Amino acid sequence: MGELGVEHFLSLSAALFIIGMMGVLIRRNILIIFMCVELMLTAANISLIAFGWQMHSLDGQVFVLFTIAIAAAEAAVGLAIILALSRRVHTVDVAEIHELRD
Amino acid sequence: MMTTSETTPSVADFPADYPSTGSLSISEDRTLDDGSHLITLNMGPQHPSTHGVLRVILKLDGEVIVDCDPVIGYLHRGVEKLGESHRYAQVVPWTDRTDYVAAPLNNLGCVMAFEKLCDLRAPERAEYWRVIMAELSRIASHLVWLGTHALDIGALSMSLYCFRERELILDIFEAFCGARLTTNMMEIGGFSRPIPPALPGMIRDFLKIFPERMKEYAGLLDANPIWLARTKGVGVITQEAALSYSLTGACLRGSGINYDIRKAMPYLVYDRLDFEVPLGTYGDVFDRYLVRMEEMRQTIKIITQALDHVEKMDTPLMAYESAYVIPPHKGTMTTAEDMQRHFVWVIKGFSPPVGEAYVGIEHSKGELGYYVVSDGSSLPYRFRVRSPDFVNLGVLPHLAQGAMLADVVALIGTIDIVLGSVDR
Amino acid sequence: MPWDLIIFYMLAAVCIAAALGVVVATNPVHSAIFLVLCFFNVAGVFVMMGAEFLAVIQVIVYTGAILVLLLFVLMLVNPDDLPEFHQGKPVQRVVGGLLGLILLLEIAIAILNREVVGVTGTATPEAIAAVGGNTQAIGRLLFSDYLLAFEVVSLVLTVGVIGAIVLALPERLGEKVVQRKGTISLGHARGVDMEALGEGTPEGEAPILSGRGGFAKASGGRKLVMTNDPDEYTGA
Amino acid sequence: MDEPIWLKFIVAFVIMNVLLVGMAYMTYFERKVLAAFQDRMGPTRTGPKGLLQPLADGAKLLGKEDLIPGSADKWVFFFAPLVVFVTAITSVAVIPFGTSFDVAGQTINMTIADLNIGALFVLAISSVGVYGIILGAWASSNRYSLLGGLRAAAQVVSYEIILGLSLVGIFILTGSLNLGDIVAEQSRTLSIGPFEISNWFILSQPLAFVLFLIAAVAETNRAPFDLPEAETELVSGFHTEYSAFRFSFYFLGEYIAMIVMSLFASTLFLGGTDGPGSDSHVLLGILWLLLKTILFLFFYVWLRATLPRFRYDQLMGIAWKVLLPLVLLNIVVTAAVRLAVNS
Repeated sequence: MGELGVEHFLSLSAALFIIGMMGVLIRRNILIIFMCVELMLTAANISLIAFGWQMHSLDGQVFVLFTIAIAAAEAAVGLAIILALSRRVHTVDVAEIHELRD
Repeated sequence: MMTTSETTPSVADFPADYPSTGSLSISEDRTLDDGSHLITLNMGPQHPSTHGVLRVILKLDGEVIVDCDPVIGYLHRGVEKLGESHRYAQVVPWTDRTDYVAAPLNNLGCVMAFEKLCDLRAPERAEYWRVIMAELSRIASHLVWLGTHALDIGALSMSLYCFRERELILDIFEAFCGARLTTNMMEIGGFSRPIPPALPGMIRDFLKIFPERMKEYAGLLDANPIWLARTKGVGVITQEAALSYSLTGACLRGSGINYDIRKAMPYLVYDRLDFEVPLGTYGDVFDRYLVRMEEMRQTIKIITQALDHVEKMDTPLMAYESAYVIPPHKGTMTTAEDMQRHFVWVIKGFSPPVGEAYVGIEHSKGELGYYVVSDGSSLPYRFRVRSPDFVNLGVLPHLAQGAMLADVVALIGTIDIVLGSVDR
Repeated sequence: MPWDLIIFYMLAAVCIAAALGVVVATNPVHSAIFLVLCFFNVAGVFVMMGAEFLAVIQVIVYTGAILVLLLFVLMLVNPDDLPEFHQGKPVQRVVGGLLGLILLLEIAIAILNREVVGVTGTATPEAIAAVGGNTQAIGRLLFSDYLLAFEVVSLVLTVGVIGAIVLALPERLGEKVVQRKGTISLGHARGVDMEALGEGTPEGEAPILSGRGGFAKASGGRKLVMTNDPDEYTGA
Repeated sequence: MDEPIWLKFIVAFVIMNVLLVGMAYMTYFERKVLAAFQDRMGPTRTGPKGLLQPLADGAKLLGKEDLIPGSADKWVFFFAPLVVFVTAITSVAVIPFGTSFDVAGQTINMTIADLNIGALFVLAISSVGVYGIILGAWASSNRYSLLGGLRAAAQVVSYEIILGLSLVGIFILTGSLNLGDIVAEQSRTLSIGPFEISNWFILSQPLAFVLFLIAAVAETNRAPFDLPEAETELVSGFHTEYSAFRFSFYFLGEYIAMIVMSLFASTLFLGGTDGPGSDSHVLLGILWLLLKTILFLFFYVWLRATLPRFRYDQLMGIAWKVLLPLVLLNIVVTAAVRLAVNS
């Protein structure tokens, strides 16, 4: 570990991804789940750039650009759904939303 | 939304949680049927643009107002009750304190009510001077309205320009009666003091300056897209609504209803003066703005005519022949009889005949009515003030529903309230 | 220890701490603040990998737009609808933690034992500097090899925006008010008459910077009706 | 980038302090200009011609009681003003105050951080500044503040788009996001027939310039786009509950953001340090930049003195229905012209 290598970035990416995943599993507030999903996406982005950085390739960065764009669209739609949910069923607790299905 | 029905709906017709005015409290937030969460916003009584101490409780859905409830009474000083415990001549100064931005107009209404009670009329020359002072006061009042209304909507400089011109009018008042704000200018029976020789010149100067300045205001606001966007189509009062809320003044005429007391029931010498009444077409904030601006121009016309006329006159200013009028001050220094008469009038006041009188005048804000009942004593039995902005303020909830938060300040401004007059 | 390693550890430490904060914070707004902090440091990490353009995009899009929107929604949503600290049921918590640990182990093994099988690309730092920098290099790649993907992504964004608008649009309809003119006057038999008057159409939304209404018109392009007679009807 | 790091710190330190003093006197400038607009005197009592007024204001602000509402979120409440201040002052790092010059054997680069993505950096930082407003508004637990925060969030996100896209035309013409390159591009003189005109982007991108100005005013929350703090509606909006030291950070942040936005606009559209004699004298270049900046600052004050405030829905309507199509049109036209000229 004497030199800054791709392992460092991958480890960081893994840590962020797992924290995000645990957040999704543990929390019930839909907004926090949303944030954790964003965290996981970012973790994936770090990996993509890290590999590209190691292999002297820019493809990883282009992928990340697309990911960010898709994440923006996802955020817009997701947040709109949350807003609509809050208006219609008065909760953003996923467990309760689940119960409202039937 | 106003519904016109044959019978007045009773309280029982509405469900308990029906959003009606007068029922809002700041402690409860409410959720609408469609799930929108309402925020309660308590606006005032300490708020920069509620024109004093008006308090408005708003229920907001985001920025849109669902419900609005004006709460008044923070400036209530019991002017009507005070009027019933003072002798007639002493009541007039209290009226200064109701609509304090247009004190001479208040004085005028009160004095005219008392004169009607005593069946007495001021001399013609005094009536001309009353018209001049009342119309100057109307401009002063409209300038405060314009300045604060524009300031509320965000045009910062407007207020300073307006107060600059208002200073000129206040200087005229000061030269005329010695006071600037609470003038106590009108007296029962005319004017007991002579007109200062410099006064006509001061008024002429003002008449020369003001139309130019009016052009500046209009140039700053009329052609301003943001001003148009903020005022056009906002706060529309339909004619039905204007009538059913008994609006008067520019709020009524802005909706296109032709009712100006100076024309409809001419008092003083208004029937001898040539002026026009502006009427709006759409009844929105911008129409009321245009109406008031045009009123100021017409007022200039009125003052010019009245001044031209009165400067040639050399008749008395006071109806001294009446017993209800304060005796001349001049004789008190030389003869005992005059001094006694004066003394008795001042100490005991006068007792008008038993009866009642109502006089409504066209105040800058609408119909200002004074209703006096005399039981033959030297104190009014009943003294009632129909203040125009109190009545006009009633339309605020109607206007505010469905408007946006930023519109509320525009609406409060367009109704043109002075809390001293609303609360009395 | 070299400088870049120290900086990386600093960034990574803050990043992970902030990420933990996102998950643990009781208040969603605090979570969002932690997420902003985390993304900022991720941007720093991007810079360390030579992805300056993406670092800035990360800040502009994620922190500047997505999280602002998130906070916006957080403030719009009724606070009562937000459960205060609904940790999952104990089973959920244990399973979540366990799965996370297993995944961490797997990934750790993968990272430590991995071999490079790909072919080294051509985008060496020298090559990137030759075309003018990271931004230019990405731009060239984006508009040559990835042009189709780029177009598809723009389409997705457009659809996303429209979808969001449709979802969040409240159903409100403006009411049209028909305007009339009339008079009340003591000189008139009924006092009020509004029948004989023409109907005006109300002005809708006032024009801003548009042709209608326009600039610099006297009286805002509107005319007042001037009347001299109290009994005069002021219609058409 | 060859200069030692301590020299960088000195340059940064000097520029930052100049900026802070400039901010203080920006308030004085605003009050005086506003007073002139409004037919009054402005500050006159503190020092000659009121010149010490900013210092007095500062001393007063620091001496006030620092109130924190009981129901406020203390940490966020504490943290939010700093965000506004720090982000405002950070963006100045990429503004080129001239090219490098040599003093005592050291080459001093007049840009603190000569980033390749300088223009985007300014945008990114200014988009982060809104957190200070939103979080401060939320932490105050005051409804006026909350509404101000909501308005700020929607406004900044919308106008950020206009701000960014209005610069794309410049990027197309320059081929670089580096502010130094953009200034260099504008320093060229074009000869059209017998005339020699400078290549300032205000001439080739007039529409973008207008759009940028509008968006910049909205981005800095100044009149007529000062909805988040609309004092006549929201009673100062997001900083209703702030006082004393914390309030002064918001205040500093707002004015520094204005100055930075003006510097940014001068750099992008008015040639930055370019001007007669700026090639040979670095200081003359800085002077030109300052003059242009003051021009923009005057524009800010002018707007404030003249225009009423927009309503929230109108603000949004303008951004999405008027400005966005225009800014896209500008990009398309610029790209087409560039293509036509190149081929």
